[in-house]
Amino acid sequence: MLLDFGVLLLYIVIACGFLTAALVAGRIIRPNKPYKDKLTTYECGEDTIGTSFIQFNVRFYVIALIFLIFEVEIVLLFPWAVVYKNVGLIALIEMGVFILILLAGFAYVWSQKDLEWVKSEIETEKEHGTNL
Amino acid sequence: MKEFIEHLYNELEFLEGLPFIIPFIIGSFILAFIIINFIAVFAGVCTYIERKVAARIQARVGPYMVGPHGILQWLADALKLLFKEDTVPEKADKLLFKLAPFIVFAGSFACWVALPLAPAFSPARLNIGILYIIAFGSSVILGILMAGWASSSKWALFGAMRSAAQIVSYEVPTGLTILAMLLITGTLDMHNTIAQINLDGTISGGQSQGLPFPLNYFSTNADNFSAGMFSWYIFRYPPFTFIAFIIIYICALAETNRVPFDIPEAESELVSGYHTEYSGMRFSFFFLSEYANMFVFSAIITTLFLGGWLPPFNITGSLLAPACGIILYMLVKGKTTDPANRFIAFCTGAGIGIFLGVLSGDKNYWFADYLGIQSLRFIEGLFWFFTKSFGLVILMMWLRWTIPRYRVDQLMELCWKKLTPLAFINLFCIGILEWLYK
Amino acid sequence: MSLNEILLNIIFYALALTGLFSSFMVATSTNMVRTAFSLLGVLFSFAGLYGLLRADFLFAAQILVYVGGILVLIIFAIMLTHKIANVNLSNESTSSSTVIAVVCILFAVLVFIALTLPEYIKINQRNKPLTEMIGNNLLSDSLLPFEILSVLLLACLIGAVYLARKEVKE
Amino acid sequence: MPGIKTQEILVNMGPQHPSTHGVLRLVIKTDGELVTEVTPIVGYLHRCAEKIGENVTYDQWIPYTDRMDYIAAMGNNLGISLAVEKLLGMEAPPRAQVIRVLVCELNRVASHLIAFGTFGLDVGAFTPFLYAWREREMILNLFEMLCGARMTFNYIRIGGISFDIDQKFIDKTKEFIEWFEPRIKEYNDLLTYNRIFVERTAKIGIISPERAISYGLTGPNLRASGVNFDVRKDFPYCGYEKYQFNIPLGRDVPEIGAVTGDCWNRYYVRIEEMIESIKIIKQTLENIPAGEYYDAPKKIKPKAGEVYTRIENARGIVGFYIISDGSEKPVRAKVRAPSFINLSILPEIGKNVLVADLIAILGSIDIVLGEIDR
Repeated sequence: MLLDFGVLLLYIVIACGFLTAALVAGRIIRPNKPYKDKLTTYECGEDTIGTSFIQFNVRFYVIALIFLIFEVEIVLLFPWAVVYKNVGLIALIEMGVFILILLAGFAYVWSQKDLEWVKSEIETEKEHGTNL
Repeated sequence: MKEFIEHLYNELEFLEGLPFIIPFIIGSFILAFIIINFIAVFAGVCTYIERKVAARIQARVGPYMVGPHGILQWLADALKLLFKEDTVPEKADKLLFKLAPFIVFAGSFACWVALPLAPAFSPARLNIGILYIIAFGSSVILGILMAGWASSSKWALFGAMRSAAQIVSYEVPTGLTILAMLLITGTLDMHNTIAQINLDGTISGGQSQGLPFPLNYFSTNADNFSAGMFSWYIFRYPPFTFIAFIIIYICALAETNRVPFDIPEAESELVSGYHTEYSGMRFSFFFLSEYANMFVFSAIITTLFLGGWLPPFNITGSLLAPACGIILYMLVKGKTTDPANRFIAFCTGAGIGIFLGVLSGDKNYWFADYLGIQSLRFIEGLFWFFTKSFGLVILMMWLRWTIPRYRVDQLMELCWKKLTPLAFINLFCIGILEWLYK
Repeated sequence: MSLNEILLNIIFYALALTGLFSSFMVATSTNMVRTAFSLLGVLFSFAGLYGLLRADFLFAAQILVYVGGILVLIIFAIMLTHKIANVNLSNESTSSSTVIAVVCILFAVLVFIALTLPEYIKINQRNKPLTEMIGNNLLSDSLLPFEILSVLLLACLIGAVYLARKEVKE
Repeated sequence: MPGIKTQEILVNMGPQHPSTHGVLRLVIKTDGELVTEVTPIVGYLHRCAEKIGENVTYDQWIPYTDRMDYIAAMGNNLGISLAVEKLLGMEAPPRAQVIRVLVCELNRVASHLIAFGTFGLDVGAFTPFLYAWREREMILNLFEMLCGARMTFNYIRIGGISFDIDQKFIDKTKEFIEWFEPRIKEYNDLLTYNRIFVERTAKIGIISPERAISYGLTGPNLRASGVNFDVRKDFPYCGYEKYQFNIPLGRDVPEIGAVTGDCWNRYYVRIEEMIESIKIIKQTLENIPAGEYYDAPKKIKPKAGEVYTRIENARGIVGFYIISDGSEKPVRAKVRAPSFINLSILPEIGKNVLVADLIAILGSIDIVLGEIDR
């Protein structure tokens, strides 16, 4: 087993090595003539307005939060799934309880509209807007 | 890999006394080198095929200048990328900008370690195979986030955030579906997953098992039925395993950022998404890992649902399939000039051949067994594994050129409000069925 | 020392050094995003250490949950803050004597645990897959804690979402 | 979650952006994915088309009008020709009139094909674009047969047309129609009723009839909002009153969830207009009168006065306002470009939508930058 992890490590090292080799090989043959305009950030041909390191929408954060809980749950369920065949009914029931409790949370989050993306909140405004 | 080296030890005398680890490392190194080149070539060939598929769908020719039918186009592209100037934007966070391709590429490359490429053959046999693959697959997100942030471009950041949110979300239904399949397979080791399928339609290990759920209605005597592809997990508990297959395929599309879920690099909105600022070799590694990821996901689906390296039909079928196909092709050839129609004719013929083979009751599945050369199983297994996985990759391409793209909120809705509940229900149903029919 | 052991030691020290270095970067970098990405090194090297201990399930879970989940969450959280690139430290740092005392105590505890560890937890030649052991354990001895865990996760989900929403409104 | 406010950022979309249909620059203010404000900035393609018109003779101005709406240039040719003819107090011979209608409708089909294709591209479907391109290619081949040019025709002249058509052209056009009619169904199967496409476009960027009128929208954009106004029907020119055709209007389609004036309707009106145009083309082909095709005075020197004519081009009403002082050149020339006016509604309906919706809306308005900047 340790050997197999060794192989994994080897592969990661080789992947990085391959990339480095390709970049070094590239460095030798490719041209390198940077100038100021070439090194500007792409913003459709105009000068950038403000910084790009911006504060982002909170929506992503909430999704990541919900995801994390489910991820932990899934990881916990993996050992269960593996032994499921041998244990049988008890496993089914126990897991049913486990999942149902979490599904309650899922239902709560759903009902509280935390699964919605930005769209829903602007829907009302839009309907209002059409009645000019 | 380990088995192979052990085999070498038994065969070659001069290895005696040498610590096992040395040939092992050397062997692994060589294999890794082969695989990494294979990925590079694979991605290249994929781009060529994708362009040809697209051209076919879009009623145009596609690449045809470099080499016969343009088959060397990908090589020319690769060379071009090598010769391209590598620009790093002035405002970028240069360290992270340069680091990001490494993480993305290493992450997707590391997934290949545990893929069951052929019977008893994969670079490393991890007994947490599938869990390991999805774990490393998810580490690609960080590379993407890093690339998007370090570029200091708004479009790149938009793309990266979208990509991360998307991949992260679709991991939930993917995980749940894999769990559902694990209930049937009962092992995380991807080799065991396939190895325990018997071609007569049973699954070895545990108590004695009859035919799976749908097939026991067709046959009263299990011995008379040649199951072949019907022994794959996708046919285990229809329709639930079908649903699982569809869910995971949709998720695979989403996790590899393919149409209709290519919003992270939607060119009509975000220009090019998280790799907007990358050029030359660095860009090509994002590209490479995208194709590598496509294959990895297809390989996971192949393993879990489509019997991995198992041949789908028996010898009679595999002999009759091309024969019938060619006969029908010949019949149609004079009547139509459209290559698509000819292809359809060939496929129909092959289908008839397979059907006849299934009816024949032939119990030989491995060509290698038929010829009496056991070691041929390796090549045969490789062939089937790559054929199946590649079929799924082609399907991804086909979809890409057919349908429009989802919007970010629709994508999230599909994931959280449709696929996730469906995957939960599926998990329960398969759990109950597995308990009933165990 | 056999070749295998030498290799193992090399890998162990390499991983440990990566972990240490990355932790150092996490603690000292003023760029919050870089801090988060340094954490990536820490988490990966720890995962590697789990691998060295033959804890295969833990290895995968570490990467899946910490790298694929928590780290992404952290990065998203950082994206929510103002002035990502250069942070002015607003918290006063704790006096160095306190820090040294705390670190010493923690180190002592670690050494104590390492020395008094039951033999079977130390590196052994166990080759049985860990996942099944965990699974069996979860469904027999640790059943109650396992179920309680689900309630804990539920509380986390609701609490986290509630807090996030509250922060948003302000 | 009401009241989410994160840092708003300004982003330049364009002039170098894949989906701004040329060199339009949109400055968008976004809150995450939400566009809170959009300002179109035009002028990157400004070529002084009107000023040039004031410094060349009337005939010489026609090639410049080609470069305004280069996707549907026949309409521009027709517009300026009609205006000057009106100023001269003359009319083109009947044969020229019918051929004018024929080429204008063919050009309308070509233009709507591009609108169809690029709109597909905007929502992420690449294939319809190339299908549209294939059919447009055939139309351009026809035009090439006619006048040697494929984009900037300079075909319709003051007093008629520059080249007569022959039987070969008529046969080829019939051939094209035969090929093209079944394609419409193909487009509908591929894109129009595709579920993802409908989800992306239905109920997005709704323009109410009142608002459409108040912003002065014309063409398919106006009719998609349910306003039945088409210059060809209401103020016929070139003998449009003789042809049988319908004016497709936007409507609510409950089966797929589209409502009047949304992106889907703006898209679908164009598909239907292609069918109607084909109808007109068929009627013109049946009945081309013999006789002169070009009849203009040696020297075009209209009396002093002013004139305004409008025609229905692919994107809406193209108007030509010309003041003459009796010399060979106009004193003042002004063009009412439909794209310019259609674009003016973008800041209004591009508010509080997602970035992806903004692209869909922009695509559905179907602008040509050459015409906007002139």
